[in-house]
Amino acid sequence: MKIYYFAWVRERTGRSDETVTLPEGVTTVAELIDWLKTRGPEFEFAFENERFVRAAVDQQLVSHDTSLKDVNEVAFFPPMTGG
Amino acid sequence: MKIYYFAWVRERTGRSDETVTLPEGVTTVAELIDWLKTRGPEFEFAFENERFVRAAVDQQLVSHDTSLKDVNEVAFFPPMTGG
Amino acid sequence: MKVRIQTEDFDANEECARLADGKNNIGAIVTFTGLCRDEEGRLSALELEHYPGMAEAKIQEIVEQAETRWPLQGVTVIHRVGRINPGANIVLVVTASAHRRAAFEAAEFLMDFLKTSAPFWKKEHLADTKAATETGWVSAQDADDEATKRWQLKE
Amino acid sequence: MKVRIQTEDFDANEECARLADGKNNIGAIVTFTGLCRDEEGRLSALELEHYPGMAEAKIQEIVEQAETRWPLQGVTVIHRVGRINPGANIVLVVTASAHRRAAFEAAEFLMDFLKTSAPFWKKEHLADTKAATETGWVSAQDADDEATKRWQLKE
Repeated sequence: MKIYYFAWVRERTGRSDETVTLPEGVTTVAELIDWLKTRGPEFEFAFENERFVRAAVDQQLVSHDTSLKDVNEVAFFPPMTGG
Repeated sequence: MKIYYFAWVRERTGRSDETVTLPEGVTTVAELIDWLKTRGPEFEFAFENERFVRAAVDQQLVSHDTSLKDVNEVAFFPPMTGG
Repeated sequence: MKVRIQTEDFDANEECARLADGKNNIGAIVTFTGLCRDEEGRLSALELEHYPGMAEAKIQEIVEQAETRWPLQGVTVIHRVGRINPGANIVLVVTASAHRRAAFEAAEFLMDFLKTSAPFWKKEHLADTKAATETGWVSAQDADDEATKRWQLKE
Repeated sequence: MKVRIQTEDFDANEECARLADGKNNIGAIVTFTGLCRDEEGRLSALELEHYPGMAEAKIQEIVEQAETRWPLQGVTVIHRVGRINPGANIVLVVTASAHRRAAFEAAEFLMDFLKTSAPFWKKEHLADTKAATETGWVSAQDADDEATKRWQLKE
């Protein structure tokens, strides 16, 4: 599965994208975040206030309890500030 | 006193402006309209539905009961349709 | 000159550039351009008449009201008069502010009041001259009066 | 192309002309231009980041909502990305309709939703680099969320 990071989430994790294989038991966005946080302090830092991190699943904004079944692409980013 | 006519009021009266000397007893816009209507069928036609004719006194939109005291300029026209 | 009445066409970009010139704190510019519709080919041209003197003063007064009500960094109003062909420009309003809401609201306010309070009149010249039995003067719209009322300040 | 994301600047007049081309029943064109404010010299530049793919799709979706809601004859949305200097353009929305109210409302609706629903992020680069201890990412504004809510359709 492809993961994208934008804005300060990208800066904190130190990467703009990566391809991961989900470990057994990771079936929702929230579980993905929990697992990512075990991968190092940069991920703990990026997700320290999870409620400030928005998630998109296959380019649709979703809540953190959304399932990752058949998902190709997940993205994490702060609230949007365009326009 | 100067009188201006615009849009269909101008077309009906057949003139865009004129200078008149107010006769004794003509002290308000309504009285001016009554007097103008005695001047010929073109004026009767222009003012046949007085409530559709707006009046401005010295370039301020006013009601027909407004006094003509010390007034230099009166204008008659239909409701505005600019913009 | 914030307010202009002219027979010539205008250039919205030029007016925006002029208005923004030397100001770096503008965050939002709204332009409104009113055009002559051809009404599916029914219309041959519009003729715009105005009351010289009063028209300029009245628009100036509306602009000052908008400037009192919203924190604007610039306002331009241009109203054309004379013969205007279908598809051509009639009126331009430009508003600039630090924030978008003020720019949007001020532009709408200006247009609503221009429609109902500034001494301009539109006459239609029809393409089919045989159909032109009416005098051709455009009637004032109740919808425009309603639009104006919504800006009344609450006590 | 109604929706574009690009690093280059845009020309509002050109976009209006393109949108109006061949249509003679447009009575009102509203443009909104969002610019980079210099915040009294505090800002050296803005950097605009976006989520390629999702950004285009999301704007397209907002445009389709506007077209469903108002009788529009044309819509254009251009959002710039990359480094943007104070005074420079960030975003352009153009709406065209037979009547002014639809053009105004649709433009405001598009801007409100662009601000809160399209995946773009702004980072500030400060003129005084010593003051730049903050990360520089612009925070989302509650006022923008409020602005978005007013478009909710009543049941």
